[in-house]
Amino acid sequence: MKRNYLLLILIIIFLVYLGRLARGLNPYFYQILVFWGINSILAMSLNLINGFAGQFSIGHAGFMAVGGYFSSALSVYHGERFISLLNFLPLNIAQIVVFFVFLLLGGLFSAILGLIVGIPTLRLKGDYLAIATLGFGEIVRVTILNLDIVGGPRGFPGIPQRTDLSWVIFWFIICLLVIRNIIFSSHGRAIISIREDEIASETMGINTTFYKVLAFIIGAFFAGIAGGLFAHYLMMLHPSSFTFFRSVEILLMIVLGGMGSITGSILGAFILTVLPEALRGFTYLRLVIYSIILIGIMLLRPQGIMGGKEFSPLIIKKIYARVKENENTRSK
Amino acid sequence: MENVIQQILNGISLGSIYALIALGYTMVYGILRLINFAHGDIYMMGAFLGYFALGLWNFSFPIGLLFAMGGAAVLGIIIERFAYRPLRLAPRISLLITAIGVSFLLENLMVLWVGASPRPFPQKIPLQIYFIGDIVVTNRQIIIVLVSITLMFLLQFIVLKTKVGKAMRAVSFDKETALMMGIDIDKVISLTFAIGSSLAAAAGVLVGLYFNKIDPYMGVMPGLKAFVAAVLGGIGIIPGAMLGGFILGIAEVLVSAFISSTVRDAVAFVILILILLIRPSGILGKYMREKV
Amino acid sequence: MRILEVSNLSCAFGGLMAVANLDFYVEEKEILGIIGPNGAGKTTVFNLITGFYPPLRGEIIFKGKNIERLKPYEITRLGIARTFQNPRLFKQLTVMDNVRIAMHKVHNVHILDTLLRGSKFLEEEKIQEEKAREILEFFHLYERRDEIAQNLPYGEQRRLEIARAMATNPILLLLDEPAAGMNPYEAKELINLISYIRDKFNITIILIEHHMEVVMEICERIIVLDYGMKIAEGKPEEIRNNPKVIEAYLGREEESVIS
Amino acid sequence: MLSVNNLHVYYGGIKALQGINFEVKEKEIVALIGANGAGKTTTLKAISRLVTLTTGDIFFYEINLKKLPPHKVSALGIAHVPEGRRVFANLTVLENLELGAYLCKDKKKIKTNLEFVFSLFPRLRERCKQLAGTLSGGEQQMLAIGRALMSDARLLLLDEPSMGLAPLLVQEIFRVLRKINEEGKTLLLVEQNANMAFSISHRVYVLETGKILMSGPSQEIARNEQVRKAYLGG
Amino acid sequence: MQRFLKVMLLLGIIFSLLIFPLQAAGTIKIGAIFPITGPIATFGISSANGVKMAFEEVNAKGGVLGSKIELILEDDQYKAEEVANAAKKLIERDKVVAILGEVASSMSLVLAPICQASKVVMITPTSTNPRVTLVGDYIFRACFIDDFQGTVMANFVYKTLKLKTSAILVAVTSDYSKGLAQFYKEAYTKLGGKIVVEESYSEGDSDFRAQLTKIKAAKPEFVYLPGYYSDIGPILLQARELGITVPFGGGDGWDSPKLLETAGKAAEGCYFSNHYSPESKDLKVQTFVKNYKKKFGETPDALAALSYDAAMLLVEAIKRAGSSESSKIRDALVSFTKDKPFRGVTGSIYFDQNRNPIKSAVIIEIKGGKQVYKATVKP
Repeated sequence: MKRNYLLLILIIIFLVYLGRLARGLNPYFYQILVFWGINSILAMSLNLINGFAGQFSIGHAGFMAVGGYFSSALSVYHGERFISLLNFLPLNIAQIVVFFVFLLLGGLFSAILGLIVGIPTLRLKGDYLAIATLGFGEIVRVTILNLDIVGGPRGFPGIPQRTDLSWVIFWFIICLLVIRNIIFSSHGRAIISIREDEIASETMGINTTFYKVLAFIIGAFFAGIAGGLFAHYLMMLHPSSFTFFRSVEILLMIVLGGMGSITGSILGAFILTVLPEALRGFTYLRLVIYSIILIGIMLLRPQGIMGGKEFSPLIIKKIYARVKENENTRSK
Repeated sequence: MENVIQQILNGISLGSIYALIALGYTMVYGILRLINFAHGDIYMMGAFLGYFALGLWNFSFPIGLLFAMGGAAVLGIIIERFAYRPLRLAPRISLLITAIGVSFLLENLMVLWVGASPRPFPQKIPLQIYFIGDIVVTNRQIIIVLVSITLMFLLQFIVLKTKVGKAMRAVSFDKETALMMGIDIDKVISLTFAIGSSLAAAAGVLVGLYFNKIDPYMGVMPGLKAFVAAVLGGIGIIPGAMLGGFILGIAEVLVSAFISSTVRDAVAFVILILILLIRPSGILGKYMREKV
Repeated sequence: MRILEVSNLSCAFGGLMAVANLDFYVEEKEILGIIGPNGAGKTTVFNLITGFYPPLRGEIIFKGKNIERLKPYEITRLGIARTFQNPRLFKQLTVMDNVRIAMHKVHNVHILDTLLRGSKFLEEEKIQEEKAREILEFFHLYERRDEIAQNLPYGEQRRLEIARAMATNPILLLLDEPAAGMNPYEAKELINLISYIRDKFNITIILIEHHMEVVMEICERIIVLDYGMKIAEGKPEEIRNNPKVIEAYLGREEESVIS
Repeated sequence: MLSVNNLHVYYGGIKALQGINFEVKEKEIVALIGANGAGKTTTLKAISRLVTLTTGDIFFYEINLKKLPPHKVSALGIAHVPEGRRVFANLTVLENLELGAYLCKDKKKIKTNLEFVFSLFPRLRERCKQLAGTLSGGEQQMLAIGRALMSDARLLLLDEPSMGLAPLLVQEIFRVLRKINEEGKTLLLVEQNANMAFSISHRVYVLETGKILMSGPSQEIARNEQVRKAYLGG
Repeated sequence: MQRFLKVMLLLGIIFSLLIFPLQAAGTIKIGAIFPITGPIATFGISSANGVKMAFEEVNAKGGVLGSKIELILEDDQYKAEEVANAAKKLIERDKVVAILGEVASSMSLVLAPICQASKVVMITPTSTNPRVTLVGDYIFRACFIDDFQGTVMANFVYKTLKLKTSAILVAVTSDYSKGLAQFYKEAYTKLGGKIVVEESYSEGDSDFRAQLTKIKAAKPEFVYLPGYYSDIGPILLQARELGITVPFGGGDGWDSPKLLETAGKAAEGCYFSNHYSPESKDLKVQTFVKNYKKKFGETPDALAALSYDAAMLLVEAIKRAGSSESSKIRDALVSFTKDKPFRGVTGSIYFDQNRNPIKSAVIIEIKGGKQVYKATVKP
């Protein structure tokens, strides 16, 4: 058992280190990787709510904005103070610690908001829930527009740049592990059963409200983290990044990738990060082509690219099988 | 006090426009269970059709209005035929995404074609201002409210009293059984899109007349808000859409007047969430207990 | 001992009384049948017992505890399981997962253990899987464990639904028209299964059924509902000959081609 | 009148029908019986073209229904009473009946048909203005049958008219069906309640897993040992 | 799985096409980032037009330093992440020597750090927030900063028009509008004027009757309305409908033929501050307006003029530097002085120590459906 944790930690360290090495890459390429990572976190977290729990939410940009703005405000107004509190550490380590804490606080704040919003609204079903979450997203945006402390409509500049690919990879892995571990467990099956048939699920003794809210909170948490990563990469936040269309974009990622597929979410995030870039050459025509491609994909493959299935390369499967075997023998 | 009455009058004009757009939403939703995000853009297209008809070709206002409605109806049918019909059996969310794609496409095509800058709308009806005490009413406001209400009654008549209206209600309730009755559901759905789109186009022309400004992105916010209005009133219910539109219009104007215009957009959604929490199916919606 | 006692239970939908002043009880290890014409309120009684509808008034006492204000999942956790008129399986999931979901309340570990995949988690997963296998084997569904539920033939879907209900480890099992859509042969098989379950798991069963053969054969006691009210109660033989029941429900014996 | 030749229907990977042949003659009552999943409902849906045929032909008189869209099939005079009644709950009883006559342009005929339906089911006349969703199960079944009769169809496809109905109501429904037949309509009936099906029909086809197991006059089949055991509980 | 591999392969190809720069030799590459789609596309397109026209004129005359200028125009949809992507792409893949953009200050604040870090010259034509150029020494702008125009207008209203009470209607979603309003208010109250009511709207709104009804009730003598012409037209119309007859005024955002088209008579008697007057006798202005009309079929607005100037300023700097190296261009840009300024359409430009332009403003009155020159104000 312990060896597995060790292996996992080693893999994480290796991947995060890979992020440092990637600094030598073409900065444009590097930046796209960063955005892909952030978008993947957003997509996976929304997939937990939409794809697995079956709760139709289109207000994810709201949670992203909340987390982003909250952690940024901490960085801008309290960052220096906290870093100087940690003066017994080397400066860059202090920065890392403070950033990690702020990011976490951003995520938690977003999760708390998810709880407050989730408990009443998750009683709604289907499209009614969708429209309520859409409303929530807009309310967040308008609130930010009216908050002078974070710049309101003029945007919020002066955020220190802390995010790099390593951070993104780190949170990507955490998000992936958390969602995967939940989904492939008794709790996860409870969440999925709500999507399949909420009434039957209740009859199975599953507290559906609890699990819906749980999925919502975890989704909101990671959206908040993604928002924080996003803010500390761009060094500037603007409400125009968190409109209804951002929520739609995240939704697009999971639908394109296939609802209820974690790998699909990552793939969908990739497509929606790279496609607009690939179309840059078309300038004026770009969005026209973009929308035609979108419609085309939906018409050709309405169930999404992965169609709810997971892709795991054979090697991983084999390793997994062996690990499982070990576990089995040990537990006997 | 006069101020309040003046604001409410402004709100009624705005609300009747929301109501017209909301009707199309409600109809399409009722029949396909689709949140037709492209509907706001059909409203925009309607405004531009009116712009061409009135400005370029110099039609008279009623003819221009009818032309815009007809053109939008055709557009609605085309969109349904090529973007939505192939997906009728697909997961509903794919249909939703396609609708968003169509919405993007219409907006960006129009940006390419007519440019993004707002255009003044041909003022075919000379402005007349009536003063009632300190309260100002213009002939345009009166026209807007009258045209909207007429169209709403017409729609209500079609849906409740005609054979095709019965077929629409049947299709919206159960498509397969409607087929067994010999109803050509494709035709009925096309017709629903046509009617909904032409109502949106009417709203577009009226908005052009009222605000004297049209541009390719004009449909985004009104589209969302009209959908909110439809949900507010109880989606799928025609009088509900009207009620929702008026409530939203008046609430927005009152909020901009007495609180702040910056929170106006949020107010629509706050009202929405509150109403949904109290009445999960909207004001006029019947709460259907899920059959266990 | 009376395991479930319902007294003065009423429930209304939009002014219409679906269940009116209903009193009944179930003895431990009994099989009680509920029959009555369509719309008599039979399924509503189940929905009231399992907490899906709030009663207008009245009491439902399960094992000496009032349950009429509890949520459905809480009631399941107390030991009442049910099936539905139309099977409500988790259609897109495998047979195995359907049963494992039902064991959620029994075998569960803390979320943190789940996230860390601790040894406790692995143990519980294993236990769950084994228990699920036992149940599936009992219901002759183990061979089908990896099939998607909606791909099963209808009869097996019904059986799976009962298996799933049993996986919640109930004391009282409510079956809503288990034989609907089955031919007499299949129905007979079902009768055997139901009484076998009762004996094997030592549980109490309430049964709603239209198939008179099924009802008469396995129920020890029957209550008849009409317009939300109890019009008769008694042993199968008494019910069969009760004029009120014949009037409202059974009708005269139809001439049949085979008799 | 109706003949079905070598009909195959696949859903995704599942073979629902695997080569079915049968025919219905004018003024007959033909029953299809079989267990759940045998393909009875699919057969009816194939006739009214609600499912896509993989191979095979369906002839109504001389017309091959294979290429027709569903609403054209209704226009030929085939009416389908679906499983589970499926009345339009949001419409009134009268509107439901009017929709049944959707393709009929002759106002007079609609009127006579309406009278005929009301004479069969007087209860529907009483509840004319009521929303169909508020009717009881039995009344809804009457409405569904009445709705099909309104189209002036020559052939009625009935999918489990007795399902979920109390024994007393089942008897009433079957009495009406017999009466409709006597008025000159042809009925193709899918039934779970084999007892009833045998007693009312002239001929029976027994389906099992997408194939026809046996067929013949009802009296004859009812005596078959295998059938008795499987379907008649005897 | 087969199909999956195919999809991955295809995506891989797209991705690699992205990274590897497509080099075309012999040209000077200049990037431009504007919101040519999205909510403020109007402004983006005008700006892009100005830039395009400038470079086409330069190329028609044989280019600069013997090579043609290649303009790489990027759209950012008015989204921060798109600005960042476009900037990285221009700098890292296309290797541009300078970037023109963005329209909005908030987006320029995303763009500026990237340009500064890569030491690529950036000139924003229209971002008025002082913070933008403070990001670093490679960041320039071609427009006034907020305080100048607001103060100019306050002086004009109070001293020249002698109007002592004023209302303010500000676009809260616009940095520009808020800045102007703030400095107008400060200067006006300092002079002794009174702001009787302050109302706000969001850019892109179409119904302003609620705010206007309130302004009407406060009975001001003048309404200061700093905003962009796309909103001004409907506001003026609705104001007149509601019976507000006092003059309105604003800043260079008013400068567009669209304003007169939309507002018509409603705009009569209004004033705004601007960089230049289209009826100016200056030959530069005359040819610019004429050529722009010919090319795009409409009179240029202030954004187009400023972008044109920003582009020309860049070309002039390259000429002066005698090199297309970014650091040399930067040095050339700061070398403009009061005596040897850059002479553009929007006036003579040279930079202060914060790389903000020092240039004069004019006041324009709308009279008889035309823009009429009223006064010049020097800084």
